[in-house]
Amino acid sequence: MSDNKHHADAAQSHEEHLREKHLMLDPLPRGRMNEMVMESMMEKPTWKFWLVFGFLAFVVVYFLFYQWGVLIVKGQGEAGVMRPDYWGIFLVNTVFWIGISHAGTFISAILRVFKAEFRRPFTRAAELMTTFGLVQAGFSIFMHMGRVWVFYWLLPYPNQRMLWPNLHSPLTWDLLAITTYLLSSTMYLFLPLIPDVAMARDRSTGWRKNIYKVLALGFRGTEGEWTHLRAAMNIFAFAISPVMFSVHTIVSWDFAAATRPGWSSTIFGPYFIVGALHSGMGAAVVVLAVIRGTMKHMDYFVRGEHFDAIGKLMLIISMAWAYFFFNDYMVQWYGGDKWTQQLLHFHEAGPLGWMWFAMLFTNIVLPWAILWNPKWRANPWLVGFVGIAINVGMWFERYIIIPISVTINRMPFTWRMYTPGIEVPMGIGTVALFILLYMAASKLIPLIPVWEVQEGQMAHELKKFGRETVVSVSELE
Amino acid sequence: MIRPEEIKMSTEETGKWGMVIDQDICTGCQACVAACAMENNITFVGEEDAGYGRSMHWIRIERFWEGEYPEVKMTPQQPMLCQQCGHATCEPVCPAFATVHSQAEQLNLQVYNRCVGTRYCANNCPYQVRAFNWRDYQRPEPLPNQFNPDVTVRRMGVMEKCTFCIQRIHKAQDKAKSEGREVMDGEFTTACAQACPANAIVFGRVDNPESLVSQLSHKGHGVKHLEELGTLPNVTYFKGG
Amino acid sequence: MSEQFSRRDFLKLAGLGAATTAILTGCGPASRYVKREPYQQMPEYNSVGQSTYYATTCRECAAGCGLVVRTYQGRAIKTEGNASHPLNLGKTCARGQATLQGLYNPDRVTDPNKTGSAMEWDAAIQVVADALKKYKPDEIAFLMGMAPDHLFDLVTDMANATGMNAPIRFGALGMFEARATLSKAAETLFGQAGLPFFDVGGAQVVLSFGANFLETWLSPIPYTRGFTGLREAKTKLRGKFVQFEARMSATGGKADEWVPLRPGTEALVALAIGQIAAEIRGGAMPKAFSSVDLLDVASKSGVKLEALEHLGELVATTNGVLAIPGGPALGQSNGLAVAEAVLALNAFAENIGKPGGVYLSALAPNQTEANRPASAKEMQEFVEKMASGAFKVLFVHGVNPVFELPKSIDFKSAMGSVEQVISFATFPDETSAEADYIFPDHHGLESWGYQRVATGTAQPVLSGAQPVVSPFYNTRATADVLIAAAQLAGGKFAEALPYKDEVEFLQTKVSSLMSESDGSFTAPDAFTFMAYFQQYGGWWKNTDARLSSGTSGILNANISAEEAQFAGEGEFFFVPFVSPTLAEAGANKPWLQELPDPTTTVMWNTWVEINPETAHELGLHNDDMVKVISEVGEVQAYVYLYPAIRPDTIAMPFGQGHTAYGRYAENRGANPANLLGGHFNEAGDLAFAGMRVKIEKISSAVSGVGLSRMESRMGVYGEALGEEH
Amino acid sequence: MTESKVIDLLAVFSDLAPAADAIEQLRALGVHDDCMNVISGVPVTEAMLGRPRQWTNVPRIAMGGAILGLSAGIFLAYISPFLYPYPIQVSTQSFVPGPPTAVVMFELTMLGMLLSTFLGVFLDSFFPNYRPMKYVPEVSDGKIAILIECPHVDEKKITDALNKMGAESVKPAEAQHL
Amino acid sequence: MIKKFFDWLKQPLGLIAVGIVFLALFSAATYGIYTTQQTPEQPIDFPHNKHISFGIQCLYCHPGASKGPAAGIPSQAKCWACHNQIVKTRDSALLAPLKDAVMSGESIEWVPVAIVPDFVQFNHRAHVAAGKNCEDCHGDLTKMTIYENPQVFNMGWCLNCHIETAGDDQEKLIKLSDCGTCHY
Repeated sequence: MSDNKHHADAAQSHEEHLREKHLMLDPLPRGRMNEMVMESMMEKPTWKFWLVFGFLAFVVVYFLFYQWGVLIVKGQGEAGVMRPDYWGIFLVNTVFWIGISHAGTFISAILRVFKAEFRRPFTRAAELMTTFGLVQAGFSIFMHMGRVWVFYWLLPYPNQRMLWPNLHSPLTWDLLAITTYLLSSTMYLFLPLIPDVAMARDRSTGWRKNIYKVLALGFRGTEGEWTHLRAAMNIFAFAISPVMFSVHTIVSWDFAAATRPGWSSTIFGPYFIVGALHSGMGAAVVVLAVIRGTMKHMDYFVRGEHFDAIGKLMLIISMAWAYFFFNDYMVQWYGGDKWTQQLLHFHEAGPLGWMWFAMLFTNIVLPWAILWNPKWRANPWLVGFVGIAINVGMWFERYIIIPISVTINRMPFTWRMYTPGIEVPMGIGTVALFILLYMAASKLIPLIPVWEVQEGQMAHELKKFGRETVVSVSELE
Repeated sequence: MIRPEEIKMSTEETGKWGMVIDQDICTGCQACVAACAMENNITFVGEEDAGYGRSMHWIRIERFWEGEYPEVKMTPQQPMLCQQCGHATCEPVCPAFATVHSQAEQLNLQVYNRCVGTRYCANNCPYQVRAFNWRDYQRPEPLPNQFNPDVTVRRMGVMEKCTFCIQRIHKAQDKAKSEGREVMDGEFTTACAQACPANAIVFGRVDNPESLVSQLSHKGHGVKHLEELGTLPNVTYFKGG
Repeated sequence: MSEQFSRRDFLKLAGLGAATTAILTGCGPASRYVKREPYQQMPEYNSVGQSTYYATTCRECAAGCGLVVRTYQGRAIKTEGNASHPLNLGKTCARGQATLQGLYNPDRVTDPNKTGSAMEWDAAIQVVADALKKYKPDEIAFLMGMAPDHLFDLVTDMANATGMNAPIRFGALGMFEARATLSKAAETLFGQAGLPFFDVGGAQVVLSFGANFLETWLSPIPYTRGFTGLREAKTKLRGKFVQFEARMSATGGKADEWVPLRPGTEALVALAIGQIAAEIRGGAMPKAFSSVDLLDVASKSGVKLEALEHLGELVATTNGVLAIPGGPALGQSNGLAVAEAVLALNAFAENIGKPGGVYLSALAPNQTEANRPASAKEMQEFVEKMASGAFKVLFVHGVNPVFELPKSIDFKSAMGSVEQVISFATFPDETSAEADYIFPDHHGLESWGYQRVATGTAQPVLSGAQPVVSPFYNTRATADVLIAAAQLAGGKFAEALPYKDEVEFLQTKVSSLMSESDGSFTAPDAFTFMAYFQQYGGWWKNTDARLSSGTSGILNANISAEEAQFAGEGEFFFVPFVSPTLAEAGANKPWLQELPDPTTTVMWNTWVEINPETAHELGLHNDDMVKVISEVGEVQAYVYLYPAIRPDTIAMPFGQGHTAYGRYAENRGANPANLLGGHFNEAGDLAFAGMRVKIEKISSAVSGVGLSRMESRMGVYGEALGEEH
Repeated sequence: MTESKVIDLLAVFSDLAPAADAIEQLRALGVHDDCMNVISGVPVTEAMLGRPRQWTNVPRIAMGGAILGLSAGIFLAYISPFLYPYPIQVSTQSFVPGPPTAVVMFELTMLGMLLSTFLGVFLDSFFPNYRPMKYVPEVSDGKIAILIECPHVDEKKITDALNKMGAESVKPAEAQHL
Repeated sequence: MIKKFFDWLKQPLGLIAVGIVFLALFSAATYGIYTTQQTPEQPIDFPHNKHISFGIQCLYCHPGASKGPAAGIPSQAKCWACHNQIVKTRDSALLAPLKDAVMSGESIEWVPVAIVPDFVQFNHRAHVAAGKNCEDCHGDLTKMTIYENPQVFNMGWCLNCHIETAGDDQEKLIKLSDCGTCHY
């Protein structure tokens, strides 16, 4: 009997443990969850929030917009670009931000397609990263243009000059792909937001109500509305994934299509995609850790299990990245081309060789060393730290691929080291704008898709198989 | 309106205008560089920018060293300018069609007013001969008086490069046409070739087997730089020695 | 074009300039706000939209190349070589190309002025006339540029008629070329002073002892053409070129063999090669070669005996050997001996007056004897006279002695002892800054004139100059000023210059050539002759007038086989050389500043060349700031680790280090003339390469500060690329 | 006049099961499926409530958009190079570059499809719609509301039935500003 | 405060104010564009039509058109040579600026109207040689006083004519439509 009781107690505590650990097994009434999300959003910002917000606003205004004005008036000479480094940090940042933006789509589209349930509470947070990251990428690419005021020449529109954009140019493909991606990821952010905004509409007053009213578009939650929404989200989840892959592949073609040592590599497409996911997942955990640490009630929605799950993904992606990196390196090295040899040697032993090694450390060694352990993996701050390290490493990777690699070309008479100028404050400005947008968003829209969480909680239950209690998920759709 | 099948691709022929540069007699005196700058309204950029790789030279003279003192030697000077490739890597990558292949003259054109400044072309040029207007370099009055009215003065944010003195080509063609004849070999030449005290640069029609430049370029030991990339350059170098 | 047309007749250029610079693309026609002004009266030479071409003479150095300047609506657009001019045959050097940047330079002297305050030309002429009247003729001195031009003739006429001091011509280029030494050595060879002419193009083997003939030596374009002939002539094999010098010059860079001998041993090496060659060829050993001991030469010069033997064999067994002395080899205490020893090699090779050999340059058409510019020693005497107060008034034209003379010859303080210094500078240089008055002459492209071609071509050439544009500023031709002042001063002065203006003077001088035979053109009357003279860019004879009969006595002369003496203390021999792109007067032209130096590719600055091994021992790196200290002074410059210089030698270019001379030149780089002491060779030339110096490190290289180079230090020297695999 | 004959009732249930039962009951009471509408805070499938399948045009609109996008891509890739009055040649590549056309067509197809999917939601759901609508805010707190359109005469009958089925409240729905 | 302002804006007077501000901005922008397309004011109201009616050929005053890139403006001496002999124009107030300019040696500042941007290399000679008449581009000057452009000189307009001229001749089309024909 006592044995039985003991078993029962054990089963009881195991169940409790599971419930504690898994958000999906720890349901709260929908109204309570709504309340929590609304509170976290409408909580009166502390002076610390305003301090950070004000500081970032200043950084954005001064470092990003004012300096951009300076750049436009005084020319690209304000930046560190020159012969042969015609491309500098602006494009590093472009690739970096596009990379960051990949995480959102990956989490909310691919994980949705594969019904990975742990995605539910943070699809919104990840999607926001996509959109805000793409804004920074767009800014960075326009900063790079010598005559940004004629950017519209790149768009296909009938004109008296009878000129159309050059479809031979990878940059034109890039423009098409990034536009497609920015538009579709913004739409994909907005669609699942509608029910949550409707919820916020129902629970708010004053100016907020007006905003949410407009944003909710009159959504009530009728069967028809849900059906259309679900159908659309299904289409998006399947269709936006290839768009995401195409974007970074095309970005990689900007480099791979060029006649340059170190760049003409057929593996750049997948290599860039994996790199993008690497930095994107890294950024996602940082964002989650910060949200969990700073916002009210978020420890309910974002839990160790989520860090554990993303941690596993990060580990796998890190391995994939290592594989692609080595693959690229191996073939470049084996090719034995004089200039490629010089370039590889320059990467490792040149003045910025430390960056090459730091990249390998933060992108491979550190994730592997930390993320293998489930306990460590569940620690938000530790995983967040790895995320930051990976992002630094991935920024280094792009820095190595762009300004460091273009230093070495087939005309040794022109080789020259790149020293960044105005790019640095402007790059910091994009980071600040990203955080600023995120901070504003966290106060304006529900960061947790409550209806998705509730849907998940409805689907999850504990089921007994003999003496074992396991988690079981029903397919509601 | 266009019938692509009737348009000859430049791979099908040798190109039209070409240059032969004899490195054995090039003394590196920089006369060509100065002549080019004066003819083409090229701006000077000042010490700091010039030292940082932002000089606007359309032609530069490269020299390397061989051996260690006392057996040290300067390698033959190598004037490097736009090779006017038949299969140019700079052209397809411009998103705005600012650098296109001239069907009429078989040159790589740079249309300054169309340039938006992505600098992809320069990045993709294996010869690194494109110059970008990094700033609005001002030439104080009255220096602008010497501007050549036949050449656009470029401003900030556009790419530029050697044009094989296309303004001279057009002028010679215009003159020949007004006189009802063809342009003769040696009737005109580029600014660099005209100035070169050593006569190391010869310019002319490579598709005319009678011209001096094609006779020289077929002399046998001429090389085309980075020919292995398949860029079909139109400048032939003689290393000599 | 005559000067009666005022500036108003030409298009106002400001508007056009704005039109050309204002390019707002994609916003419709940008030049909407432009104004255009018609000619008051269309000049006959002008046709709308058409360029007009004028033949004139380049004034950037004293060589006298013919130019054809393209002008468009009153603006000079481009200079090209005059294809029919026998000296340069249509070619130009970089300085000739950049001459327009002098013409349209933003820092020119715009008005006559007295220490900065503008004055009227009438008053200015009165000042000159007063000076001529007030002082005794022998208290009046003229210092002029190196070019033997019409102004020199005019002042010489004036001096001859009035007893005024004969004008002195000087230029730093002449100093660094050691023209006096060459002239003296030529006298030994040909029995007649003058500049030797080396037919590089016709030779098969060229041995150059320090001569930087591919840079800016005597007449750069003909020598470069000669080099092309040496390498490319269809009738012979590719010629061989050996250069002997301690620091590889741009010329040495083209050599097939570069022999880095110890400075001061050029004469020994030349004689040793002669001795070996004579031995191989057999027969009597010429006296000139007999005095050297080969082993001794090898040890002193640092050239291995085998190398000497190989060179001697080359000289003995090849037809068409040509030996050229020049550059730093002559600027040493034994410079004359070097010149004689090298010329003796030519005598041994029996090439005197033969194709591929040595000639004496032809005299210019209206010249009776070679008239070389003053040597440094003569300048020293001149400055001493200035300092002693012997001159009360000094006219300076076309030269910048404060900048160009070595520090030991203190022109600046000597100017203080002259009551009145009147400068005719077109550009505010160091000398005119110290002058009492500046009465600016036109720029070379705005002025009339002619210039004798001293060397470089077989034919006697009088190169013609004419204004290609009307004067841009309120300047006046110095000849006109002098003529007007002489009329005003009256007396002998008025009699000496009985001309209405400069053009009449030129006509008088030039039309005297009408009677000469074999001219490039003939004309029925003086006016037509003058017109042709302008049109063709000069007058020249169609015959080879080089002196080709040498006395072979030089082989039996006693040539001193001593090493050169070096002044001062220090571990380094010091080789100053003239920057090939800037020369002495190019620093004010921004595009010349931006031309990379042919050897180091440095732009806009001065550097000190040090052998990398030596630098390593001294702990010096590229772009370290060092102080170079000689017995008379010190200068600071950045270090350039130059792989082709002897470990015991350092070198510096001359051309920068201006304290005045416009925004592009001022306070830029260093002037090695500030290191040069007053030591001369037997011919009176400055022993500029005969000094020893010390160097001291001032500061280490800072990232981002240092020499602007065209070359990549990574790509060319492998710097910062890490260790090799 | 006819309006007065028809009344909208709004019944709020706290859970799925009673709501499903209520729907069945309503059907039994003669309320046609078309006269019912369920409002929920989470997507509830039709099967759960035993409701007929909802028709959605979104996939069709998406397909249409994809075709439009593809046409735009084909236009850009294959037609625009011939709209130049003059041959613009870059390098030796043909006027219509081969592989890049795939890129252009792919991107524009996707753009067209996704844009029209998004637009499809708007069209199908009549978004945006800011007119007064029949609604209870409790729905977003997880309640299930059933909107019933019934003849005035049946109001009492249906209300009673729904109350019996466990409805938290049944009252005539009034359109209100959301 | 802000709310009050917005409330005020919502009432009719506020809407009118918004409308006025919008109209003002719009018309300012329109005017700005309009001015760039207007015939500028010239120092002398030069009547092209009168000169033509006297039978003066275009090339008499603008001879450069048949020889080279620029048509040119006649020199003041050329103007005055005729006008000086005609009593009516010698002392005409309209021509006072010309007389002043000739007497003082100052230049009249004309404002060029038929201009192309600086990055377009235009050559009159080639166009005249190809059989183009002045009026084909410059319009019917018998009906103009001060010259005004009959159309906007933009690239599309140039190209249209080039293509028409080339017709079916592919070689000519290539030459006439090459970017490098006008832009370098």
